[in-house]
Amino acid sequence: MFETVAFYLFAVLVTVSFFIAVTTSQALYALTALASGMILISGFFFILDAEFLGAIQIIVYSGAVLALYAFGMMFFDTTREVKEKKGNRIIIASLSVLSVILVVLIFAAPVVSDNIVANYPVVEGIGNTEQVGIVLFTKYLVPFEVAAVMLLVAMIAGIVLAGKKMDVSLTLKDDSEINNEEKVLS
Amino acid sequence: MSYIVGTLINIVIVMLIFSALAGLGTYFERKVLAFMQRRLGPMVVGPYGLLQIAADGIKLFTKEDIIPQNVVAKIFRIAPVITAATAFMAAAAIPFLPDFEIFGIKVHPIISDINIAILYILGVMGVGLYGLLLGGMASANKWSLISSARAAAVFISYEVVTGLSILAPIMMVGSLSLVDFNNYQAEHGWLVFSQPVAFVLFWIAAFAETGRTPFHLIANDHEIIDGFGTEYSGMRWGLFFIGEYANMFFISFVIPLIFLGGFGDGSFLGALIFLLKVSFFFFFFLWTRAAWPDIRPDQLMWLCWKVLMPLAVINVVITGIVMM
Amino acid sequence: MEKYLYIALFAPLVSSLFSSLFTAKPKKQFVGVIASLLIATSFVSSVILGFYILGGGEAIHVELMTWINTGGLYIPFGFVVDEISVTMMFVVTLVSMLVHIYSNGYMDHDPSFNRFFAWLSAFVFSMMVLVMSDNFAGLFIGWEGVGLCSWGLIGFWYYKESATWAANEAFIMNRIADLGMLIGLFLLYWNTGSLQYDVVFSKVALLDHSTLIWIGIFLFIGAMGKSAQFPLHTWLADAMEGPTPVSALIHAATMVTAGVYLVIRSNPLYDLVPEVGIFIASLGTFVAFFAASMALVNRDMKRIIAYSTLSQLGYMFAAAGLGAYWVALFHLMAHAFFKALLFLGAGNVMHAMHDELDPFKMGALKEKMKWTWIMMTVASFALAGVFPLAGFFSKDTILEAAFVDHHYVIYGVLLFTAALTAFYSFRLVALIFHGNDRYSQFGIHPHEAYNYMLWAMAPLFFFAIIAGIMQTPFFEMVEEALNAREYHIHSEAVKWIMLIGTQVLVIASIFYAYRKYNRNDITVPDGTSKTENRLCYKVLFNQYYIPYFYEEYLVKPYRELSGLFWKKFDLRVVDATVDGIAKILYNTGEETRGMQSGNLSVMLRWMVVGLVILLIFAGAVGLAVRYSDKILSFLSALGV
Amino acid sequence: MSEIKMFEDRNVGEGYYKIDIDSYPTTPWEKFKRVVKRSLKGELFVGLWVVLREMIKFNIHTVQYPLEKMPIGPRYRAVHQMKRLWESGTERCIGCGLCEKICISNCIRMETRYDENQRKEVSEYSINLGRCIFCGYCAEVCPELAITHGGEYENCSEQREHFILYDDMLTPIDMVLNKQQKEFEGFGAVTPNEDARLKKTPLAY
Amino acid sequence: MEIGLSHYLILSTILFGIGLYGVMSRKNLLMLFFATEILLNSVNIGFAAISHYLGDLTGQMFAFFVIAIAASEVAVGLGLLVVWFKRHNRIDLDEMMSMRG
Repeated sequence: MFETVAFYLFAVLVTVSFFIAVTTSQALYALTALASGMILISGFFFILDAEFLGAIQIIVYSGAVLALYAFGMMFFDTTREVKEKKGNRIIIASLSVLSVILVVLIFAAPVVSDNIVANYPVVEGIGNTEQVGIVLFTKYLVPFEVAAVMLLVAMIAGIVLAGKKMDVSLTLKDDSEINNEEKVLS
Repeated sequence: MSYIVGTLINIVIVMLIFSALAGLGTYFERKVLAFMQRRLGPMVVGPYGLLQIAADGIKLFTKEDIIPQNVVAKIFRIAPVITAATAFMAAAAIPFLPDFEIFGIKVHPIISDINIAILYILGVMGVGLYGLLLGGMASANKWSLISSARAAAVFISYEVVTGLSILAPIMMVGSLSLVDFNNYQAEHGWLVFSQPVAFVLFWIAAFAETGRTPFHLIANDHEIIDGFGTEYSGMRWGLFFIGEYANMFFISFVIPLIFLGGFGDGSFLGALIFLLKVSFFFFFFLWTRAAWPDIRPDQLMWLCWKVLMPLAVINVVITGIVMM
Repeated sequence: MEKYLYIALFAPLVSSLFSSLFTAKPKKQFVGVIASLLIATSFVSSVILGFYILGGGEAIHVELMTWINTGGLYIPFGFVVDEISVTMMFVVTLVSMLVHIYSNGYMDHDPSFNRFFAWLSAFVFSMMVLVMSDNFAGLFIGWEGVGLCSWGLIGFWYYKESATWAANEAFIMNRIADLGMLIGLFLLYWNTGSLQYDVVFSKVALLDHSTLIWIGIFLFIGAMGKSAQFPLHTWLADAMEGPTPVSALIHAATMVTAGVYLVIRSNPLYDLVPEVGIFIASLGTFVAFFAASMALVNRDMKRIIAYSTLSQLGYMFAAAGLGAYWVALFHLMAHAFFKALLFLGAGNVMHAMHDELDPFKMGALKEKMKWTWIMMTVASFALAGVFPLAGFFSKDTILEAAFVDHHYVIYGVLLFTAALTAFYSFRLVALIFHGNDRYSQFGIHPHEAYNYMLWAMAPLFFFAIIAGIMQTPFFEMVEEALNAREYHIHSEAVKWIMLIGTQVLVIASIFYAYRKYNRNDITVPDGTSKTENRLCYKVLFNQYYIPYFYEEYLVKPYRELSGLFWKKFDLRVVDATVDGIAKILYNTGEETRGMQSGNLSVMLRWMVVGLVILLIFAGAVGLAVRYSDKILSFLSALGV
Repeated sequence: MSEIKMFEDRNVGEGYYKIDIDSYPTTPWEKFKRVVKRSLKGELFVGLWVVLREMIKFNIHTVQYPLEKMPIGPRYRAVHQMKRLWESGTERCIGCGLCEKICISNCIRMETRYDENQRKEVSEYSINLGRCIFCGYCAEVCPELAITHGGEYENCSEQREHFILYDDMLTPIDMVLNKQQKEFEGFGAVTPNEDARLKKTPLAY
Repeated sequence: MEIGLSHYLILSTILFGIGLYGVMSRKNLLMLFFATEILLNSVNIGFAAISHYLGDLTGQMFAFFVIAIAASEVAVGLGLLVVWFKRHNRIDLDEMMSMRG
């Protein structure tokens, strides 16, 4: 009963949030809608007994990812409306719907069927966090480390990209020279 | 059904008490700061100025709610609510007192003992960032924008320290529930003795998370006017205020729960001492405001990334080695 | 014990990774120090393992983790420390440790100091993987690893044309040989279904004899490349372009002996195919003589030592081919000591002479470089096989093995080669250290190397002297693993005659070399003297014209053939076809260029279109598979 | 003591000493060391102790302002006053306009005319207290001691027009008659026996 | 009505569609990043749901790694975005034509 109510409530809220996020022309609306959507998604994780994942979702997305986005947005005038050329919305919408349906048909079909066996079955009686820890640090240790290294690399890349004076051209030539060359070549 | 009713009652009580406490907090702050500066503080409204809270409240509620022309109106309106709401959401996982029995009814002074309480509190307090962030960004005011940028930077940095410093106690306790923390400490002694570094780091980070004085740069009155709150007036501004003070109270509850033994074995004396500890931590927020200077944002970042975070990491590593 | 294994294996890797952090930085002394310390750690672990095995301990076999596990192929990262690998580990880590220490001084003024240590330690790690692996795949990885590191180290001074050329030559030659080795490995896997040593060797006895011969030959081709046996030998002499410590470590003591190690490691296989063994022994004998003869007249100090290395490798192969694996392994070990010592001494000389390599331009260095002189002289004695130094015990045992097995031709040639060895070694010593000084006219002021470089050489010096007494314990250690037997000549008299005869022969050639080159009237040859215009001198000096032959009859025809194909075939047939295809593609592109406007948004849309198409295709295939029986029956009903 | 040293210390009197200020840290490591040093020295805790001590002492010096007021010094420079002559009660201002000229925030406006006696008379005089910075130049420059600063500081108002007209500043005539007009005490002020003094030396006036 | 796996999958699909629509239609680079976040999150819901209904933790593990990937994507992507903005002063996808052949 509660689960049903909660599911539909969250589902509607998340869908609406994300829809606003992709359609609005106001960057702040998009950011807010996206953030609320991310936080609401953690609600699903709590319903699905993945408390740890839910908490991580909140912390990582709201605490880090979107805060970073917000931080990046401060470079731009966020109160101004985003001007975009309008493409052919119908084609885009139909394409996305089509691909989504296909994805579901192909990937979800075997999952819903019965012939799937759990590799790392959930053990009753111990908390989700502990289970996650056990599986993460035994079976998935190497991917975990790789992910850690990836994050480190991304962090360094982010620092280097944003920190260095990259507003000058990366090649030794400036833009006008490059443009001239392009003209000569073409 | 009784569970729902009990929880609802709990929620209402917590909301009411802490809304009132947030108001009282401002009164205490003014009084304590005044005493420390050899002043008297509010004295006129009511006996010893006690009704000042009511006066302020009336003022805030009746003041005109100004929405400036160039702001992003919807976000501008929502932002203060986020701050206040997340502050109260964080309270859901905090055991304010031990279970007790009154009039034959068993009372659980915790709204929901979820088993990832600490992560939940961290996360929700992190969400509280959005109030400041969005409020500042929507304000179309450069001071507000600077304040938002500072808020984002400070929160991102200090969440790292908070998380890392609290990791070592979590490793020792082996649970993320605050009730488990309390019980562990009742059995094994206070964590502050085994984890002094983590305690100090968490305390420092708590100052940053609540934006109190040594780190009072998000809404630094003398630098950037009132930061995110510059364009706000009336009750919207008041909501920011309530959020900040409620946050201070909740942090004051969390620190003793994690490090200072909480309410111990759950006796009446333990509860009393717990409240004393909480009061001390809240008082300390005010105390530092009177005594300490603010530091610059770059110093704050420096402190976080080059001093506190390495310390936290070393602490985690040492704890791990010792526990192995 | 396992932890010592891991330390021995991974300390060099750590060292390499650490040093490579600083490769883009100017010289940092601590990089060299730390690298040396880590390699020393590895050495200590190896010694501990060595004593453990020597004390009769069980072979240690560990599996670090699964590497490849697909279908029937299961290859772990497995490592084994048994009698053979522990010997190699001891040699490798000892020499590399000393070379690391030595390099701190030798590379002192080099701007790429840190990079040198990164490569050097990486080499040590690869070599450890090679010798410690418990399967052929791991051995191959190490094999290629040492090849790569050798490439990097030969071409260390990459701004020199000759160095890069030599590096590439070594690399390509080795790849040619590695092809053979790969075929051998594939054959092994095909026939035994595994690459684990124990599994493979337990199954080889069941295999077809001709298959075994092919496997033996192909594996040996790999060994030929790595150990620079004829006809793939040219790279080793050219590899002397690298820094001298590299020559000492890689091209004398460790990497080039990997081929010998492979043959020794595969002894159960080669035991079954004596024909291949005879071939190996013959080729080894030939190379021993062939290389020694080239060393007689060469005028490049490092090349002479390199040829001597080749010659000694020939000895090892001769022993291994004759089934005297333990003798080969023992000679490998002893040779590593004195050859590394020789090279390091040569490095000192080079350092003193400002990279001058022609011994005719030196002379009388013994006053200036007393310790280098002593060490190189003793090393040369050891190389020549003079009693009681290391070479005597190892080399004479090879001769005895050949004699006892009634391979008198091999014995004779090897004996003669021993005399040649003594001659060219002391020709070098005499030219460098004795006689009148000829360097001053080139304006060179030699000086002795740093003390710690000499100290680094001291252990090698020590082992070059006393390695002989290790023969008996060594034999007892490897007795079981290598199915070893002692070689006893039937009569005492013959034995003594042989011994003394050999010694006399060797000492005679030493005296001859001294008499000929320890004179004060030696001048720098300029191509005019009578000796130099003799045919045999020319043949030997030009390395039997083999590089010339390769250039003239392999490279040039290949190049011309390529040119012909380019003009006749490539341009007319292939290009026309390609152009035609290109035209079609070009026209297609012209039609669909709208896709490639460079607009990211458009590209994303096309990406989704592609995704949809792929999904439809996948769905169709899936459905077709799911309902294949019905479709088939439907088609058959249609009469298809 | 060398001359340079003396030159450098020329403004340093007895009882002063120079504080050793450490050079500002430049490298991160030095910064870190400074933080550690300061933390261990307990500068932060000294601050905490000081405020706590003051709190416990409860040594309060607050004046409950709207209810009790502090006496104001005679030279306090608050809202201006226009004085009258002691004897006749007529205005001292002779309309010379010096105050208007000298006012640096340009807040004094005056208009004069000749009265029936052909004496200058101030017809309009206003000081915009919203702009006045209470520098006191007007009082200083006035040759007649006509404009002075008074002690009235509670000048808040709901309308800007209340700042401020001549009539509000001019001493009421009955105060003059009752001898309640206070004079500015100090150099150049009118003394109580000014009348006698003037009569003795009329030229000085 | 009992909430089953298919409910979650359908929700996940709808969100994925929204994200895909955003990826294709938005011309602002920042908005494009937002849309990719939506894509990743919709997949996460699916993973968590499958994990729950199959009683297998693998799905949650994948969700963790997806979150990690999202985080690193933000770090690098935002860095690039800032660099691009510094150089060209706008972040419109239609302006990014340097890949034009």
